[in-house]
Amino acid sequence: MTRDFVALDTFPKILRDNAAIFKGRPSIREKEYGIWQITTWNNFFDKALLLAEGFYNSGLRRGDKIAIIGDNRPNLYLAIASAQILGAIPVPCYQDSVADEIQYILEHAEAKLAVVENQEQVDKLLEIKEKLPLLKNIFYSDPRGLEKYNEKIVFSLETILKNSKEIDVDLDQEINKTSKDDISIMLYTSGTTGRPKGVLLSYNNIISVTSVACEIEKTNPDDEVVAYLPMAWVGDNIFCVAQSYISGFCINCPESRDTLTLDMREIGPTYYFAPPRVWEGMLTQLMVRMQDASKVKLWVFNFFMKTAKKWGNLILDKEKVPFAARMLYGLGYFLIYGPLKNNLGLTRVRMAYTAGEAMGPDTFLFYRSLGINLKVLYGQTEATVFVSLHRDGDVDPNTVGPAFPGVDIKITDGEVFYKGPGVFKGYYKNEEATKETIDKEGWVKTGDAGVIDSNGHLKIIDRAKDVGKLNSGNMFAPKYIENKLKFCGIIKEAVAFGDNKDFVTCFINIDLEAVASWAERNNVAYSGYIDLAGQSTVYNLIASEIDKVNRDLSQDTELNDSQIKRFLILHKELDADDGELTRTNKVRRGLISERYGMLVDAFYNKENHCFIETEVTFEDGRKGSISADLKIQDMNVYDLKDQVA
Amino acid sequence: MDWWFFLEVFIGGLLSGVMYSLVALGFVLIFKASGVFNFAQGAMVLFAALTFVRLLEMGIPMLAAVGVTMIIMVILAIAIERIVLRPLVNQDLIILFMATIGLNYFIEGMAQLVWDSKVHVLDLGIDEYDAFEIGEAFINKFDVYAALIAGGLVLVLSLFFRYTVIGRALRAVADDHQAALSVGIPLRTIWIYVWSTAGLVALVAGAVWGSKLGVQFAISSVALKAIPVLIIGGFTSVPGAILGGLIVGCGEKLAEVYLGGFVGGAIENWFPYMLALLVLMIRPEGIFGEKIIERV
Amino acid sequence: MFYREAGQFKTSYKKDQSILPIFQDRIAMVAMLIFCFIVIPLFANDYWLASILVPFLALSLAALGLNVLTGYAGQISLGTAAFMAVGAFAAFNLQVRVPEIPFLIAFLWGGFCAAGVGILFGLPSLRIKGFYLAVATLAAQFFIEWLFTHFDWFTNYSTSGVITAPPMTLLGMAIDNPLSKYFLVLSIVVICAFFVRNLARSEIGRAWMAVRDMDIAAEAIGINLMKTKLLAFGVSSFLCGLAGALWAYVVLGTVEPQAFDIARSFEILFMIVIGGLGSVSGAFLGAGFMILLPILLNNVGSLITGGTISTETIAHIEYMVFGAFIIFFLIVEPNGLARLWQTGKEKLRLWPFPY
Amino acid sequence: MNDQKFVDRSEVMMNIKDINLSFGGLKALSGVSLKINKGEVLAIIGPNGAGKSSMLNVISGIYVPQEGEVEWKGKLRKKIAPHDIARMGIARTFQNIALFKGMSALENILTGRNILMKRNIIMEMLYMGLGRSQEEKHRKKAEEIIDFLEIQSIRKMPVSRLPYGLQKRVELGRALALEPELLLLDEPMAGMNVEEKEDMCRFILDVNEQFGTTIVLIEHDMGVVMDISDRVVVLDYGIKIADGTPDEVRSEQKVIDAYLGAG
Repeated sequence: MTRDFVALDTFPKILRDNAAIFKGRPSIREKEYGIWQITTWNNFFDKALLLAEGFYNSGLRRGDKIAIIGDNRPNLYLAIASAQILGAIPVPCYQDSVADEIQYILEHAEAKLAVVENQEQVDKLLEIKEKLPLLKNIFYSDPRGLEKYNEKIVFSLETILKNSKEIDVDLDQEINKTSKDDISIMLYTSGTTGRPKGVLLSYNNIISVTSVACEIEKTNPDDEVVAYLPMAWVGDNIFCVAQSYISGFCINCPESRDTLTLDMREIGPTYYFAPPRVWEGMLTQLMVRMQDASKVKLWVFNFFMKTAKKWGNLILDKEKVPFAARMLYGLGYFLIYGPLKNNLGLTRVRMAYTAGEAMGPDTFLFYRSLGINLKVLYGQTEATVFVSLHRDGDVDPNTVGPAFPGVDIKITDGEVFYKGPGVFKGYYKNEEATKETIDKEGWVKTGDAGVIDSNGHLKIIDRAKDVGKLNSGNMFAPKYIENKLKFCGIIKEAVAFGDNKDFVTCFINIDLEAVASWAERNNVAYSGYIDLAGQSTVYNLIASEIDKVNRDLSQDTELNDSQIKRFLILHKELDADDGELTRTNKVRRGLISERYGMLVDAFYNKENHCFIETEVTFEDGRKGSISADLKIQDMNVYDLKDQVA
Repeated sequence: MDWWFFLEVFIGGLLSGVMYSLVALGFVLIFKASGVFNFAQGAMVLFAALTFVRLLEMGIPMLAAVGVTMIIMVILAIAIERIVLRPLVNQDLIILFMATIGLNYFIEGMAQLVWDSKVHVLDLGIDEYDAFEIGEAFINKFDVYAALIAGGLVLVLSLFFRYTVIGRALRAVADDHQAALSVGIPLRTIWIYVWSTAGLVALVAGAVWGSKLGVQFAISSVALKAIPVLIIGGFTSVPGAILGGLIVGCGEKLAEVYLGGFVGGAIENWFPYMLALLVLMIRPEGIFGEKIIERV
Repeated sequence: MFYREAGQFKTSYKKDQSILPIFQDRIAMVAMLIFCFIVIPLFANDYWLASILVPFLALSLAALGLNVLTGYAGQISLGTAAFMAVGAFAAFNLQVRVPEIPFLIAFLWGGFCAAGVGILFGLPSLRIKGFYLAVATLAAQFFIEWLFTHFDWFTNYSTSGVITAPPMTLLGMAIDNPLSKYFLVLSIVVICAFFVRNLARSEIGRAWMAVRDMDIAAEAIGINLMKTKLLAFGVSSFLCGLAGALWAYVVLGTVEPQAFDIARSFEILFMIVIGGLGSVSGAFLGAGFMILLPILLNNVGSLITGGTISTETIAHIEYMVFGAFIIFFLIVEPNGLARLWQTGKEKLRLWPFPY
Repeated sequence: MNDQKFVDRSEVMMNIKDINLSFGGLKALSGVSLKINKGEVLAIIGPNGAGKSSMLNVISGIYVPQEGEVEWKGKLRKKIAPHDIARMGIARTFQNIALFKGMSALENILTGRNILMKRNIIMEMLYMGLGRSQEEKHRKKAEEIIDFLEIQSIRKMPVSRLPYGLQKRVELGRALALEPELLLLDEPMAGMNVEEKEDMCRFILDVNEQFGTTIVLIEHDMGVVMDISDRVVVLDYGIKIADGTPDEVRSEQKVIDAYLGAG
């Protein structure tokens, strides 16, 4: 279905249109009280209008900011829509950020209202209320535990929806007033360094990019997507909200965090985005579960997995495949692939994306071989996501695909630059940062180092600023090495060092689940993470993986110096609550290298163990400290020559 | 009304009642020790009797036959403990009950497969038609002897319970399994003992019934007779079993003679049950049974 | 392996609580009904229909009845055959006294009479439990058997003491050949099974199971034990009565009270123990098992011994095998074939994963 | 559920006047008097064999004391059939979990709704009309409880497969399904780990706050109870030795002795 997005140039207008053309069709479902409660496009729109009145009454005007904090809930999406109707700017925040992170954002954004999910968030806001003079009201979606609050500024969304008073503006006019260059939404990038920056995206940005994406994938009103990505992340706003607006498909909100997988299975989305770690997690889990299967079953499984590896991708890419192979694959599909996808809830997936980090080629190909059309895209909040994207039949696990239609990519001294319709309007209240990022010709600096390969695919190597030099003068791309390590499945995180050093070393975080099950199978006794991480058997396990990586690296002319000479396994998991990871779980290199400085020194002072004590934050927010005496292990490295030999 | 006749019927009832008690005894033993209502007791009676009579027919002397049969019953007991009870230990009583129904079928089948299903005459050297005369009442001698045998067995058993270690252990088990273990005899051994003893009782009952009715499949149905006896006497008391037997015995005889006529006779099949039901409604745990208290 | 549940999400309680929520199960059910109503009639010969399928269905119904009482409500009964007898004789008598009554009405009447008697003998269940209750039901067994044997009125004073079922006609068609009988029984059984399933998943079924699983707790949440148990007795006996009527009218034709002796009661108890306590499918699986096993034994027996083996011996072996199976199931799978079926299904749903 | 937000805690719901209870000679409770105020969380504590369970059973009406009387909402209470207790608005949980093992968590909670359903065998048999509509209506209610207790993920699991803590939670859910005015908890935290205990406390308080349910719980260790109860009553050898706010009770010499005595 092609629609005229010249006339329908803002979300409020599209929504109004959807309410008419998709009347009675589901716009959003939420699993609540055991069933999937439907909100149709028309009553989503009606509710949005009611809520808009309510917001207007509590003083929300054109250009004002309204903070949105919480898990993916229909009411919060509703709030975004209502704000947009009034021409206000929604500012979603990560629901798990701590109070002062939120405080910074609300302060910086000068938010007038906040719409939050539940008591937890309300408490967070009340705690910092004094510091936010501009914040007039807080609205909550889930009343649980909030009845007794007699704060003057806290209200339930329901109350608004029930008793909204007449207002002196005609919302229909308000909708007409919205124009394509208005700011649609403001998203704070978590930023691996420094304070988060508010990225301003116009309706034009989002709609132009998204409509193209919908064209490419032929999304239609019958598609299903599960909304589980943080609302503050650009992905959720594009893959769920924007695309559902444009193609009229339904957003499904899971019942709760711990029912996500169940709910995924029930819905069976046709359109699924997940960051690599989710895909990898699924795969490890799957393999772990299969370990306990009966011999016969395991044999069948492995046999058909081989078959899939051999033919799956070719079949998916519509290449010529011998009839026998097709038959065999078909049988495999009935016996293994089908049920497997069914168990993962991926049976109906038409299009699957991953992005944000590099993904292990094996993992990537595994899913494709099952017939899941998994593709990599490369993007940024600043680009309204899409910079490059794999296309059907043109997929390469080592790249992030060719440039997205309408986007130009150039590489200047190793760094990737792009320009296109999705390029953001600038950082909120941060001119110089904006200037730094967008140059006069409109090229946006990604901060990523990459190359364009022979068939026009973009290949990302690392964060540009992280790419350093070894004393040998050779290039040192930590992220590239770390990813190679992480692909093995038993390494959760890795942090490589080597800039201005003689050789490369790295910290390892073992993947507890995977290693634990390995330990069980090889009956290695352990009392907990720290203990397990310290075990010499585990060290050897990791060492063998690193050795593989070293061999691999040694074949690469530019990177063979980057082989890992020494490593240690950290006694704690790197954690966002300790600031070691970003909210999107990227390692904060700088912070880590200073917090664990002594360990790094130990690497290069040829010590073979090092005692360390670190402060940690527990689940419940309490602080504590754990200490351990970490063993440092040496690795042997390979030269180009003995590869040839 | 002819009082002599009444007396005759009454005593006759008492005596046949003793035989019910004999069968009931087997139930009580096992129930006391393992809380299992052993529906297979009837089949055990049949099996014992058949084995015994066939051995005699093979020309084996009486005592030897008794001995061999006993050994076989013990083996059976051990087998049951191993194959049936052990896996079902601390299951619902109702499950165990149904298991013994299965066991009942199995043993019945086995008994007739190993031996055969013909009717065998078992002669214990007692004339079945001779009778004592008391006034105008005739008391069947056979019944009297049977009663004596039964009485003797009961006496032996109660002595056994009172004065042997095993016996005491058994009593202990009945009260409380932990206590039994503290006596120092593993539960399983105890069960084997109990089932063996039940086997012995079965043998005696089988012999007596057999020589009265002839050894045949029908014997196994005396178990069904014994159930109301238990209900009335209570599952956990030996004296109860005796008394219950007597009550049922003369109850059904009198009912048959004095009521049967009006309702077309053959009421002794169900009369004991109605009696039992009556008792149940008034005193669910039977006359001598210990009260079952449920903890809230 | 066959399951593809992804995408089968429920948007209303109506859908979520439907009798077969999973699409693939609905398919299977339809397939089975087609098989029973179309395929079997097309291919089965009279021997199969008359002497295997029809008896099987009739006994399944009885087993279903007992399963309501023992499987769902947890009240054991050894008097099933008696309740069947009541059904049979009541139906018969109604038609004898009031000839123009259609037999279906007579069947219902039989069912209700059985229900009445069942409730009567269920009264003790308020005071007594477990095998004490079994005794009460045994009383019913013996009493009723005796009643029908010794009062000619019930057999309409027939000299032989047997009843002969009047011919059945439905909408003008005589139901006299195996096929028509098969359809009749099948329809009745299917309907009853459906009703029981519905009861089981409704408030009544939960009350029954609550009483079965933990009667003290059941009382504490306001469930009236007496009403619940008696209702179970009523429904159960109704079904048994109906089964009895079918047994008399459709299977045997001429019946003597001994056709409903205690052995029959045990047979049906075995069916649900082996088939599976507390499940509708269990009744059918168990009945099938109990019907087919003897036939199997016979054939196997004659195969091995070349036909020299005596029927008597077979009968004894049958006893042993049944006994052994009962014990086996109680030990290995107290929930019977139905549970095995369930676990198999679960495995299929999880396939290829082990859990 | 009855959302009565602000409850007047002065109103007496149950008034137990010096009762004596004994089983065949041995005294379980002697001369105990006790007021239960509407909307409060009352803890009855005491060492083993102090008569806590007996007290609970007197309150629930299963035991009828030989002497003394029990007033329920100002009216003298006579002996009642066990299944009518629930109808009076009193629900309870049991010390050692008494769930219906053959059912799922959802079914267990639904069974708690049975009392509020109408029985119509025909309709239930056909699963039509009332038979169906009430199933759906009460399913909604049950789901609200599931949501409230945060057990969505185990909704359809057979309870026998659930870990101990969750089973306790389901049992609480079943009791809540009755929409009771008075909720009796028999050692709700027995055998729980710290985390589970914290959860349970949270739920107990939430129940009390959101539905205004009066809660009486008996516990054997003082620890947790003190934090969540408005009032604490201490029993020892069937005699009430203390009655007051947690702090008052804590400082009570008799209590300390009793506990040290009991070890």
